[in-house]
Amino acid sequence: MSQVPLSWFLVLSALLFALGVAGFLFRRNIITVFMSIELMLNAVNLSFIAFAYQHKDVSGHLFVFFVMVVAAAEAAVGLAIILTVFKNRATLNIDDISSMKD
Amino acid sequence: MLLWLIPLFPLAGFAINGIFGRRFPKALVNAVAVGSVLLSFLWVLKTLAAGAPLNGPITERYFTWIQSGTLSIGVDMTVDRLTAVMLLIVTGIGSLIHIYSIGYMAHEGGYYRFFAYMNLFMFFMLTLVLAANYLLLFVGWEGVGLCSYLLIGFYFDKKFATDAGNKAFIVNRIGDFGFSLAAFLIFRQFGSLDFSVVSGQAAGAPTAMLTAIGLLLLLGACGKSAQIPLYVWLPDAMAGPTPVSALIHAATMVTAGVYMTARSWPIYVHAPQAMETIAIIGTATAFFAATIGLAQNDIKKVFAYSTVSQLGYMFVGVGVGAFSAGIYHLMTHAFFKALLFLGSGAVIHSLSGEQDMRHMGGLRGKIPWTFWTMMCAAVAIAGVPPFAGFWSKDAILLAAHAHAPWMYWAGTVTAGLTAFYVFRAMFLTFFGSYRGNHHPHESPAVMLAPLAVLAALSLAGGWLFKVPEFLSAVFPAQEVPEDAGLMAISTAAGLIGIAVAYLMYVAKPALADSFADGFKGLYWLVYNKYFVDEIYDAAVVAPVVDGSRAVLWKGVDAGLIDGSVNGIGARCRNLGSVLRLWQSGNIRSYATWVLVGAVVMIVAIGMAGGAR
Amino acid sequence: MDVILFLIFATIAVVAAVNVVVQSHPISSAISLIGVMGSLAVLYLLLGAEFIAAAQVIVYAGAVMVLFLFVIMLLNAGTETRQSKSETAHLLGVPALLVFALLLAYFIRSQPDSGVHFGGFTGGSAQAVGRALFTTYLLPFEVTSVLILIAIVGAIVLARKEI
Amino acid sequence: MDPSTWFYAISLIKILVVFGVLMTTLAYLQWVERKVIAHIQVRPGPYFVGPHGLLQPLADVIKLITKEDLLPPYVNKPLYLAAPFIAVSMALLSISVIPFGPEIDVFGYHTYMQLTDLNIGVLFVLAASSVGVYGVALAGWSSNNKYALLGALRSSAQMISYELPLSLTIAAPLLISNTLSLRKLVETQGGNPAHAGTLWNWNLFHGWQWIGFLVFLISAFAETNRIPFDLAEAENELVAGFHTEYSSMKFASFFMAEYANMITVSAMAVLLFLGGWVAPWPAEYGSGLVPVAVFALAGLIAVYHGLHPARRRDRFSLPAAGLVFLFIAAAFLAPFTQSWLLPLFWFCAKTGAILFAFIWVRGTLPRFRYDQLMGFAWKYLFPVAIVNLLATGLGVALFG
Repeated sequence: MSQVPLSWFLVLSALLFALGVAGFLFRRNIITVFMSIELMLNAVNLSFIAFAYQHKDVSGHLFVFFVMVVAAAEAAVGLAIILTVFKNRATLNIDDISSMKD
Repeated sequence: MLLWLIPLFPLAGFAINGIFGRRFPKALVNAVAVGSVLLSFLWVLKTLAAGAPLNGPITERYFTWIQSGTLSIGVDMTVDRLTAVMLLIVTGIGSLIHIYSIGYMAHEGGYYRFFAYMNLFMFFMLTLVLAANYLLLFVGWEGVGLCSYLLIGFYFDKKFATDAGNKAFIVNRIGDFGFSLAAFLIFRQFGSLDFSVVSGQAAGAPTAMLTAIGLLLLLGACGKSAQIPLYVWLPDAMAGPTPVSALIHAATMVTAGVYMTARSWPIYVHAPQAMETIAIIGTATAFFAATIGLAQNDIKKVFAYSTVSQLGYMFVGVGVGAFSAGIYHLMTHAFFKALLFLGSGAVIHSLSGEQDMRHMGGLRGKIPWTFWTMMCAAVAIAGVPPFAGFWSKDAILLAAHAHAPWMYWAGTVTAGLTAFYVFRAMFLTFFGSYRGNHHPHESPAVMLAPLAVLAALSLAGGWLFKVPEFLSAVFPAQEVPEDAGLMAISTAAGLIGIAVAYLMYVAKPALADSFADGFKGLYWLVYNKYFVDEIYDAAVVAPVVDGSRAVLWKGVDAGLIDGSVNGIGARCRNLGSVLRLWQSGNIRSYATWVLVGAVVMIVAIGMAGGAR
Repeated sequence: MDVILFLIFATIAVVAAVNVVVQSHPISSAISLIGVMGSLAVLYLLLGAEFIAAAQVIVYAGAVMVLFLFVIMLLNAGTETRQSKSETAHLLGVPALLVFALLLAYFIRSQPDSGVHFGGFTGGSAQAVGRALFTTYLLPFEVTSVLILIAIVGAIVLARKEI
Repeated sequence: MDPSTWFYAISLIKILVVFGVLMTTLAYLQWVERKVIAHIQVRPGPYFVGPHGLLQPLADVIKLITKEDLLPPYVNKPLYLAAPFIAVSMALLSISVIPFGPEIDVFGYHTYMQLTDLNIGVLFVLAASSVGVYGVALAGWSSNNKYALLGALRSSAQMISYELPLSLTIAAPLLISNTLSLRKLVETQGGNPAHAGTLWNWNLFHGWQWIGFLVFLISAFAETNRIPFDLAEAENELVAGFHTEYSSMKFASFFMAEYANMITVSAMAVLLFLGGWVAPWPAEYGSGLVPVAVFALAGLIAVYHGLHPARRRDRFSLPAAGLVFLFIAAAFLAPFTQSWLLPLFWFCAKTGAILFAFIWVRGTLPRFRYDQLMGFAWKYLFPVAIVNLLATGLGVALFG
């Protein structure tokens, strides 16, 4: 059977990661920005799985597992923060949330 | 032998009372406080019985406390005959005074706090006594200082009490400074702080070093045991409750200096100059404090100066090489001085807080138990044979005569003065007619019982417990010729002092006033304690305070330190106000910078040949 | 066969990921992201990570993204407004991103390549993952459980007051 | 033919059979429900289309297909169209890993009575059901209707909340059986002929697992949005919940999804706790004769009633039905068909019993209030499920 080169997976991962970065940089809705982060995490997970395949080692899977756990925790807290921000400022535009500079 | 149990009992009592005492009923507080000390006393008895005859030290090592380089300090405890004497004094007298306190403190606020502190004191004192090295001894040393401070300032809503506490604490710091330096030198010389190592190697050490160590230790002992020039805190320490004065500032803590000096005998016997210094300081203190005691009107102040004076005696004993005589006197003094304080406490208690002897008098019939027990102590301290004070005082004076006759004579005069002021206090308090306006009442049995026990010990303790023979195994032997003549002279001095006191305060009361008028200048000087406090104020305290204020605070702290810190802060603010332009607060900009940083990092790693 | 499978799901993933970035409504982005996750789950399955694939669907698609969807619905987030206050992101972001992507591509190309044969690795079963998780990675596992607890408490505290 | 062709052919046949049977079952489950509810409420229920309304489902299907398919304005069209599809496809997807019986021998080719056997079958079911939430949530949101949105939020929150106790109770029998494969799960409960199954091998009777079973059942009711947990479609508050704006076949899709989910969770309950296709007692004590007796009795009764007809048409229909039943009874006796009919019978009987419980509960219990519903999940079911899991883990570690 024909084989898929490992680098294709890595290229796919890199592509998804770059798209995540682009989403982070160019999107203004804070929720979308957050989703871009999830996209980046997923891209990295793909790399982990691919390398786990290459090395025939289950450790990569474990890393993905932990990334998922952390992502879930991060989503819970992050979305709670977004809720609070929206409560206080009635906006989801990330450019409007810049009081840290003061 | 489970030595650690001895200090543990009071510590447990302290913890229980300290944490829960506020909610406990008084009976439970009493049970815990007194019970813990009694248990400790019983454990001491059991331990000593098990360890008899204690020909050598029994050391128990528990764990390594500090390990740094060649310095290794363990929490070790040791028992030898010297420790045994101290343990019995501390726990025995401590138990009696705890019992006494139940009655004395019954109507005071902070009841549980008092007992918690007392138990804590017992813990630290026992640690001090049991310690097998200088550092652990120092722990107890500082701990008893802390408890002394806490208990002097027990009535913390009164300013004089807190001031007295501070004074005790600060003056003791000077002594502790000396002690610390001595410990450093000991470690430098012997490479260890264990008593056993020090005593084994002291003979081979250079005399100059030993003299330095001895003098520095003496400085520490002067602070703790209230010797010239650091005695000034002890009279003020009478601001604490009377049981505290009896336990800490008469019977146990203040004698820690004597104990420590005796414990360091291997150093001192090879440093004769240091020994000489001790003896001279002891003689001077004994005489000097006795003269001040002549003119005091506060009953507790009289006994306070008496304590200073008697401690001077012990130092004479230690200084002339009669270590066992010093410890002997330490023990008898613990009996009769604790009794005197407790008795005066009973007097004060019966007069609802009156301390001025000019407002007492004629109490003999009203509080007979107190009178008779105190009288036992008075004859003991006056050196009337065959009571306790006679034996120990004579042992010291004989040794002093063998060392230097002038010390004997000074001691004899002091003995006369001692007899005089003690009996002056007794006569002023118990004889004549009552000059106050309170209604004296006898103290409860729980206070009188310890008095009775101590009275018995004051009368019989001297020939009952022959400490010098018991300690002959510990200390180097010293030949002191028996001299009945000298004994008779010093005894006579005491009797003369009693007689003069009787003459001046009972037979012809007017004589005292005319005497005071006749030597107006001298009386004025003595009455004001030679203005030592005022001299210290002017010579030491004021310059230090003013110097701190003008130079350290205004100049160094406000000008240099604050200036530089504020300056750095201001520069940072200036820099930050420029840099903050970068901080737009816009998350997407930050993300962009992170990305740029990542790119730079990757390029840099790539240039360096990859992350391999 | 393998190439075809890979290409199908990789294409779905990339298209969906692009959709995440270019869609103006957050709901559409979220749905697209679920698409990415689903196709990645299939790729995981093909790479022998069957437990991780299931976890990907259950945790990511089933829990995390539902949470996102909830918040979007709850806040009634609308279409993005086109106004920019961050010049940095636009001026510096595009070139930086390009350089970044190029660097990644360069590094991936420079690595030695090997073929992936689907089904060639079966060490990702629930049993294998569980064994590794409770032996080698026990401490991290316990720590993450604490992390989750903290996250729960934090989320509750943050979101407790009613909007 | 080479094996892989065989594999594809058999798989295709299996898919077609399962799909056809499932679709029919879905339709007839609706009929059964209406009948049972009707009898609980002392009325006849569907009666006129076909004998005893047996053709009512067909009529319903024709009605739903031919109804006008409305597309309301202002909806988010792609999602509005995708939502019912997601809901029904995810519900049907889970069926694919559910085993109906043991390995059988079809024309010399061994196959399992199951579409596919995944190592992670249980996780697959969980994953499918968790993705199924999207159907509900997106339907409500894309309808652009506040009732629909509220219904969607309620029901998806409810589904997510009850998924936790559900998953946790599922984990307990998994611990006991030490596998994630649904087929092996049954085998450890006595499906393996080597140790002929008895009632006591079921996970239900394994220690205190009946508690887990109860929690599972309650969570399953909530997970499928059934009464008493059908808050999403509380008519008096939210009109019809998340599918208010749907009509025609799209509306039917949600119903199909609901009934498919019911079947899935019932089958899961059977597989996890009730021993799957295993007979309650060994065959040597006559468990194989039970279906024969049941069908024979049914056939005889039908024949009897056909001979003494209450209505004219019964004269022909009932004897025919009776003959069919008798034929089925005979099939259970034939060794060739027995091997796969018996497990199927027991599986269907157990699943049917649980489905009957679903309907029974619907006819009996009133609806919860929403806060009670969530409170019940988090304050009672969740802790009980956790304690059950921990205790089971401990038990397995100590005695397993």
